[in-house]
Amino acid sequence: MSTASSVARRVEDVPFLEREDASLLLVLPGLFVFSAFMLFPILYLLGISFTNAEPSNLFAGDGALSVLTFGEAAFVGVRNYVTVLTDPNFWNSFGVTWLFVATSVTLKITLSIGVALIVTGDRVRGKRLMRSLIIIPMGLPAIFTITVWRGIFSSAEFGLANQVLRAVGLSSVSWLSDRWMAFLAYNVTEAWLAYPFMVIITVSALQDVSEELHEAAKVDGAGYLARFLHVTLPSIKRPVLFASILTAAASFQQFLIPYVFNQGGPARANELMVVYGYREAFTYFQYGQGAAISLIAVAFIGVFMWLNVKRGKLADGVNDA
Amino acid sequence: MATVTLDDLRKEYTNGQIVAVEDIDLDVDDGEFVTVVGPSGCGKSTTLRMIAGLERPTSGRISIGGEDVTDVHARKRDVAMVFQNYALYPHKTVEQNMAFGLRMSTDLSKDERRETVRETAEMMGIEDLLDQKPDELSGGQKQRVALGRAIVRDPDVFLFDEPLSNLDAKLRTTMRTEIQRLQNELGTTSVYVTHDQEEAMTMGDRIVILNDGELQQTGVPKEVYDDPANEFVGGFIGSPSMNFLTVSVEDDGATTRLLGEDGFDYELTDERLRDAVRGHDRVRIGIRPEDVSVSGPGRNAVETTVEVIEPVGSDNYLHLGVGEDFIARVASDVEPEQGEQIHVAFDASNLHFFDADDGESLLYETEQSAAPTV
Amino acid sequence: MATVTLDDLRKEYTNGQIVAVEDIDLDVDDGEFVTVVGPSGCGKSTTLRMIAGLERPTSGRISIGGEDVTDVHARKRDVAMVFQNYALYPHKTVEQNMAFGLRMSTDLSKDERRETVRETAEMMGIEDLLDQKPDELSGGQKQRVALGRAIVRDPDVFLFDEPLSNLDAKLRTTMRTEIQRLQNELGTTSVYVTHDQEEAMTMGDRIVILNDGELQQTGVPKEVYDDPANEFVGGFIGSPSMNFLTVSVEDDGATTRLLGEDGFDYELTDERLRDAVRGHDRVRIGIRPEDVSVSGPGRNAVETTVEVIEPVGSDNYLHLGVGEDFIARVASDVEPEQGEQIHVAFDASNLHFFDADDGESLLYETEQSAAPTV
Amino acid sequence: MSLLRSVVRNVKDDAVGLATTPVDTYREARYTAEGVLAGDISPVRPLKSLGLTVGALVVVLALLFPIYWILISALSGSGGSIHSVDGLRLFPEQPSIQPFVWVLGDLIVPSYRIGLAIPFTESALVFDTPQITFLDASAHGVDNPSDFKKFFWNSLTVAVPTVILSMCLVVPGAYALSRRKFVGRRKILFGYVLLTQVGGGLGIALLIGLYTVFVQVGLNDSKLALSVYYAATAVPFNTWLLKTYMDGIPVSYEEAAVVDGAPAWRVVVEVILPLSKAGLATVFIFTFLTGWTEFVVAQTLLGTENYTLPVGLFSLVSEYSVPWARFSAFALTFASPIMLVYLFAQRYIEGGLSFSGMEG
Amino acid sequence: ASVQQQNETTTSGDDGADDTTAADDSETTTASGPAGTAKAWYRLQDTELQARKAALKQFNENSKHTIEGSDVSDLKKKTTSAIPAGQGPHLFDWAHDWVGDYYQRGFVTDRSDQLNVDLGTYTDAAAEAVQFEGNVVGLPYAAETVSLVYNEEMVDEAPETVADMKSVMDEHHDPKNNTYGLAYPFDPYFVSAWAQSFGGYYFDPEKDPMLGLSKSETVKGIQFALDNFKPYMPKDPSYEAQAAPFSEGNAAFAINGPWYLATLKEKGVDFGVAKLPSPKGGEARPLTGIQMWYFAKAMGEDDADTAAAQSFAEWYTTNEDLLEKAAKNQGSIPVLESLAGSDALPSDVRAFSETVQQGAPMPTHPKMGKVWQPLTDALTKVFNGDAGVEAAMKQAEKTVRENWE
Ligand SMILES: Nc1ncnc2c1ncn2[C@@H]1O[C@H](COP(=O)(O)OP(=O)(O)OP(=O)(O)O)[C@@H](O)[C@H]1O
Ligand SMILES: Nc1ncnc2c1ncn2[C@@H]1O[C@H](COP(=O)(O)OP(=O)(O)OP(=O)(O)O)[C@@H](O)[C@H]1O
Ligand SMILES: [Mg+2]
Ligand SMILES: [Mg+2]
Repeated sequence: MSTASSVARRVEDVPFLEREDASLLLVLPGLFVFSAFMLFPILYLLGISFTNAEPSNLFAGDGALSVLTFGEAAFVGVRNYVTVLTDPNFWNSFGVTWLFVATSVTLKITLSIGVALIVTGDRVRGKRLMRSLIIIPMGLPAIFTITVWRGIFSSAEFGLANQVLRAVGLSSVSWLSDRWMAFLAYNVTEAWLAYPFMVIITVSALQDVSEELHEAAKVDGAGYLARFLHVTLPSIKRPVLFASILTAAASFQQFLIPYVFNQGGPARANELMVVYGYREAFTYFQYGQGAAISLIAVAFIGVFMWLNVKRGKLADGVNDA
Repeated sequence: MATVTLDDLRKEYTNGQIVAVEDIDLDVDDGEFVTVVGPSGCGKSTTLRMIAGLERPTSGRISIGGEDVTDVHARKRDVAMVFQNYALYPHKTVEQNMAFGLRMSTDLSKDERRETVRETAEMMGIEDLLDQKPDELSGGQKQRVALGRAIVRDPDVFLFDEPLSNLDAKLRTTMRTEIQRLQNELGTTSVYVTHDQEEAMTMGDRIVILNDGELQQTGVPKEVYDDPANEFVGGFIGSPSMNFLTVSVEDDGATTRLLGEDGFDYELTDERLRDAVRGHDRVRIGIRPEDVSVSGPGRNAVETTVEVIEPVGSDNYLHLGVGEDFIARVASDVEPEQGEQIHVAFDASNLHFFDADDGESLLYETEQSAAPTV
Repeated sequence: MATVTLDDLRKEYTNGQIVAVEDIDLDVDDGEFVTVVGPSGCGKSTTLRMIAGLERPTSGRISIGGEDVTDVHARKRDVAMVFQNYALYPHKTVEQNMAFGLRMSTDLSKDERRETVRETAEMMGIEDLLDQKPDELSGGQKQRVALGRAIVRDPDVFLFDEPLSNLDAKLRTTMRTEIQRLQNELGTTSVYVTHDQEEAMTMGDRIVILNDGELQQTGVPKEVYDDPANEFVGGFIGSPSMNFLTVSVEDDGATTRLLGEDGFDYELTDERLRDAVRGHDRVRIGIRPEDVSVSGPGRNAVETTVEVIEPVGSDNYLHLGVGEDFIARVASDVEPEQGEQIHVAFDASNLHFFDADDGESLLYETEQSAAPTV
Repeated sequence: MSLLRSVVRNVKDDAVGLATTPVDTYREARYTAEGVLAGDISPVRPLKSLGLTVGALVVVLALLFPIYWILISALSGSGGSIHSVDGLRLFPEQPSIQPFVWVLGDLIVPSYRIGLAIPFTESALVFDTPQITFLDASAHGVDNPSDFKKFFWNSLTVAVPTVILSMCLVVPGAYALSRRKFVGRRKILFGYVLLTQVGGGLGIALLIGLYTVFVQVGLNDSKLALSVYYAATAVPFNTWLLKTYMDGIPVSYEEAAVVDGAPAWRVVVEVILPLSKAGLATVFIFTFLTGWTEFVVAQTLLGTENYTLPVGLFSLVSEYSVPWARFSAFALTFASPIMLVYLFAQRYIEGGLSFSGMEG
Repeated sequence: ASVQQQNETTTSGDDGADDTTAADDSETTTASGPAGTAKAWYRLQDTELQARKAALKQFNENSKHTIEGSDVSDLKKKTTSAIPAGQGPHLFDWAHDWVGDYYQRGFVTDRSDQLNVDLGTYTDAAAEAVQFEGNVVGLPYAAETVSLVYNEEMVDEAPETVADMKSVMDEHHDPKNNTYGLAYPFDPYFVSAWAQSFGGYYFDPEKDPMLGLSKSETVKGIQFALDNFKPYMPKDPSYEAQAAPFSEGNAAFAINGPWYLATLKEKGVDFGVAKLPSPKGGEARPLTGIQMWYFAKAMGEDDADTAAAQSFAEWYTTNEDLLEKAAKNQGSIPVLESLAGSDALPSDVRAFSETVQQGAPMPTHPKMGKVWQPLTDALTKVFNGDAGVEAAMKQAEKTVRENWE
């Protein structure tokens, strides 16, 4: 349908709001506010990534205009990007970040589906109450929870994790001083932080799984596992996939866990990308370089999301044939 | 292939507050095609699902092929079920859908499965669809695939839960014949649930009528049609429905007259019928629409008004002013005017009598089959 | 109350790739009840939705009450529509559901609305349900409420889109009568879409048959039944379907013989029929099942095998070995054995002839109504 | 309004449902027991149910153990710490609710004087409302209670405008994206999905830019500006979420309303919105949570007077020491309203997140 | 000069009078200007916070000026973003290690010419600490450093030498039963006492090379700390994990600062504070911090608000009564010459005070800012056993140099 002619045809006496293209006006306020607060800062960040911005020069100058000139910061071209991209620490953080995304997402999905299956089980009583309890972590501020987990994973013999290990007869572990143990600790904490959201989505998805399909599979002779693989899993695939994509992005941008735990340590070994950026930018207040790192991170996560959204067809609606 | 026996089967829901199925006894012979029919909520699906093992009976036993399977899990029973909404696995191709049961319940190799599926698909005429997903199929094709999926497993028993109710009228008749043809060919014991009495009548070797969780009557379709055990069965089987009239019985020893509203006056002469109504003050008469004929005035002819004429092409339905909703099915060339006064007559042999209180047939020979429990 | 006129109405989807409705012309008289019937996907709903204003025609005009409403928004047209799945607002009570249209399209005060709703509810026998939510209603009750919601607005035109297809067989017949009664009472122009030919036949003052987006035939139900414009209409209307046979025409000037497979041999004597088939090598004969009678051997009697007997209670359907699927509807006391050889006969006046190539009727009087476009 | 009423009713139903759960459970148990005794029900089944329930409970408790552990330290008086040297403890050694009292401070409704002038007379009725004391902190030995109430108020005044504002932005957008076709629709939708997470997680990186902008415009330390910011960040995800939900509402309801003569805006108000209840509730909770729990931006932008709860919570932590008991008590008090709200909104949220429309 | 006098009068005068006199005094010093309002930021623990609030109240009640105090979390981030944006406070309270950096960045302002107090009022170290290249950017009020804390129930007498200390630790260290010899957060600040014991240093702008991380003396000191203390500590070097065992009475020793005492008192641990023990062949020389009120950029202009801020800073840092109370209640180590080392101070504070004497103030040079992080990383590595001390320090030094560029 050619848009131009259909618009022309409808102009006549049709009430304004009923014109389809006028509906754009309904989306615009949200789009505008969002752009003002998110896109503008991104552009601003882009701007300062080409300067040697520091607090002292960036905030100099008066009036709103100085926002646009980045205070008195000087243009340095792509120097910041070169610095970042030639820094071995950056590439380490790059690798660790993707590894973290892969492992933590796997863990999160497994945990959430497991928990969701448990709290929707046919034979389980008090499911609703359990489901309400299970989301408590969502209501606590992440920074608090992470501080607590930091305590749990204390390398000290009396850290909770070590106490549990000792209670079952294992020896204690130097959680945060060992690279992979620290990495494991990040994963566990991340999974714990993210599971409520994932569980809610999975539970909702599970409730929509057709009972009839399960019955068909039962009659076909499928056991619990086969039914899970052939009926449940395919049916919840899309919502779970969606949740996974979101949560993958969250993992990619995880900052607080590594930072609070051991500042991406031990000795920068587990610096996730955002932590790397933060340390580079804020320890020495190199805003320009920090901006460059952020934008590189944004670019990666952007491409990642873009691929997922495309492949997962998340932007398709019901009325897009 | 096997027999199916239900023994005092009972199912309660919500801690006994809802009795979905009440003490049903039923024997299905090997290779028999039994249709179960009844109004919505009468417990048809519940019964079927208990046979499949999807619901556990509250009490009573189920045997398949002589073996008590009451405590056997659904997946261990060798039954196949066709669901109302087809329940095809949406993410699997037709072939995978059909092969799934084989994969789960047999040890066949991949190639053997493939072979079996292909054979069945050819039999069902869906060999071209094997690579498609259920979404891409029309209703009739889906239905065929669902049947194919059941058939390919070559089970002891087929269970059908209103498999045709999502299809349109034309397709329904086509599929109906198809299912019958298949069952004839395969000879597999089948239990077929439907709420459509015509489907039940035409398809079943034997028909089982349920109401309110209770068994009303079982029998060969024609017998049930001709000799309903109670008013419910009489009214439920046959379309348009049997007409009912409440009449008072006036028996002076010599003659028995049935008197009703709207000038209904009928004299019984047949001794068997007189015996049946004797001793009752009031009885319910049932007359099937096709047994009502337009006649001239005469003895036992009732004069009445034609309220509506419904032409259905092959016949005309006359809605008459007798009783509540009295329909006569007449040939399509009998076309009285709306509002015309006509006389209608019916043969005494076509009358059915029911107890005015409990609806039990006064003619039904109880020895015919197991006594219903009402 | 008003007339509805469709003028060369056409609807294309996906940039003209799908033609859902192709140049339909139709006049619905004031107060007439027109049923639109056709197989799934033939464009019934699309047509109805264009009348309602929910779809914009690609070309052509729509008038209601003589006024061109093609460019008038749905909410400004004074029509009421009953949807297949009722579309009752689940969050509103029955009363609010019914009052909604009044609130939107009239200036009635709250009390007046209440009054009007109450009256209509009484007329529909749902006055006790007014405070309930749609969830709490049974299928039939929902259907009544949906009707009530349409009626209460007292619109120019009622539009029904398969309003009964979600109900079970029994309820469907009840509601069918109810809708007819209401329409008789109110006299509102109505367009009723269904895929069930029986519904279309019994309910419509006039019946419109669509196929593939094209109008096949319009006419009084009986006329359409007796004189289908083409093979499609013949086969679509009537249940069981009309039987079709392809025969070759042997005309030696004196006699005209129709020869088919399976020993089919029929001699035409009627001049009108002979005229009709003359000039064709091959024609398609259509015979309705009820016009086939079991006879003794004789001229024009065809000998055949009984393949299946389907008892439906009132009648028996005999599936015969003539042609592809040949059915005879016989009285329920005619009970040949399966596999038995019988002779069947049919009256020449009951034969229909169609062009073997394009399916057009060779007998249909074209002056009867607007010529179909096929 | 009717929306509100129905929400209230549902909450009431839920409360009743919750209250009657034990009764139902008892009834079921009795029925099962009778069945078992009568031999109708094999005893294995209820045992299996029991076993599975216990198993589920164990999993739930394991997941929640960290919370419980926090609770223990919150109940351990000032001595509580999560770095306790003594072995695993399942109960606080010297239980004390003092930390909670410290968090809440005095809960005293002071006495008010209400004067009601009686019309047409010179006289007036004067009431003194009694002083109502729910909690008197000093009675528990807490002299300097936390600023929880102040923070709470601040959080509320941030979260509520956030919710209102984001609703205003999200609902029309979601409706248009779900039901209308217009230029750029797919692109916008795509952008939104893309940005759901990119936007949210950028918080820290964007802080510099954001802060500069806020300062230059003179909007830092404004709770309202913060709300606007939160609302802005909430737009993409929630719009998309609500849109997906609305996709699942059958078009025929809308068509029925149009045929009934309703103009577009009434269709939305009378039909679409009430039917989107679950989606709206989900968006409501999510946006509320944004305003309620966000820490980093709030800390950067707000001055001490305007600290919200998370910032207030974190201001308890000083460079070297964490007062664990108070910290935990504060955090748990902070989280409790959300838990409560969730308990009642659960079925909506689960419905609102089911992506029924996604199975396109 | 008048302040000096006032101090004498207050020390000799009785309690009742000093509040008013002090207030009168501040009135007189700024008598010429109008009343001003100034913002002061700080980041304090609960007990200190109460005292701070009381002090503010006292000042505001007795002065025409008003100081609005705020407890600001993450003071560093907050000041670096707010001050350049013109949103910052007049005064903020922090240790002196930001002096050089902030001065260079223009976050703080030199008020040496406008001061009404003589820097001689404070200890030399403190007076030194508040200056950068001759600019006075704030006034000091307390010192802090780490010292030895011991559990009096386990340890009879504070050890003089590390060797003595080791034998006591040996006796008590038993992680299986949840007791430890020592609780000691292992980070550059805490470890500095040993790193500098044998002549090593982290960074000293006066020395050559300025960066002493990989000097053999420094390496030796760190190795010493590692060898002698690590075996007796819980395995988690972080502050919190180290603070807990001692405060619960499960460790014989702790090495920690005065801020730790409040916790210990709260938990009822019977503790004593002593000078750090000496290593063989050296002397413990911890880095010390000076708590000070910084003159923020907002004080660059000579207006009433600046006057208010300055008068508060002067009043606060010279008010003996206030500082003495702080010493008593919060273990704060006064740097007012007249109080430092005074017998009136509680014994723990005196012990800390002695350690401060042994120690060296943290460098104020801006380059120091870039030393901490790499050094922390290096210490973590060596504590975890991931690298030898020398290698780790070399690596850290390299990183620092790179960052300096
Ligand atoms: N899971 C259940 N919980 C409670 N009651 C149930 C349950 N399943 C069925 N029932 C009740 O049991 C009765 C029989 O239901 P059933 O589904 O067997 O009827 P049906 O004959 O199949 O009806 P339909 O023709 O509508 O499918 C009904 O009253 C129904 O409400
Ligand atoms: N929105 C649409 N976009 C594209 N094609 C459509 C659309 N709506 C209908 N069609 C197509 O138009 C044709 C007619 O559809 P319509 O819904 O009118 O059929 P129908 O006769 O009502 O069928 P049914 O009995 O199944 O309801 C079909 O081929 C259908 O696929
Ligand atoms: Mg059923
Ligand atoms: Mg349709």
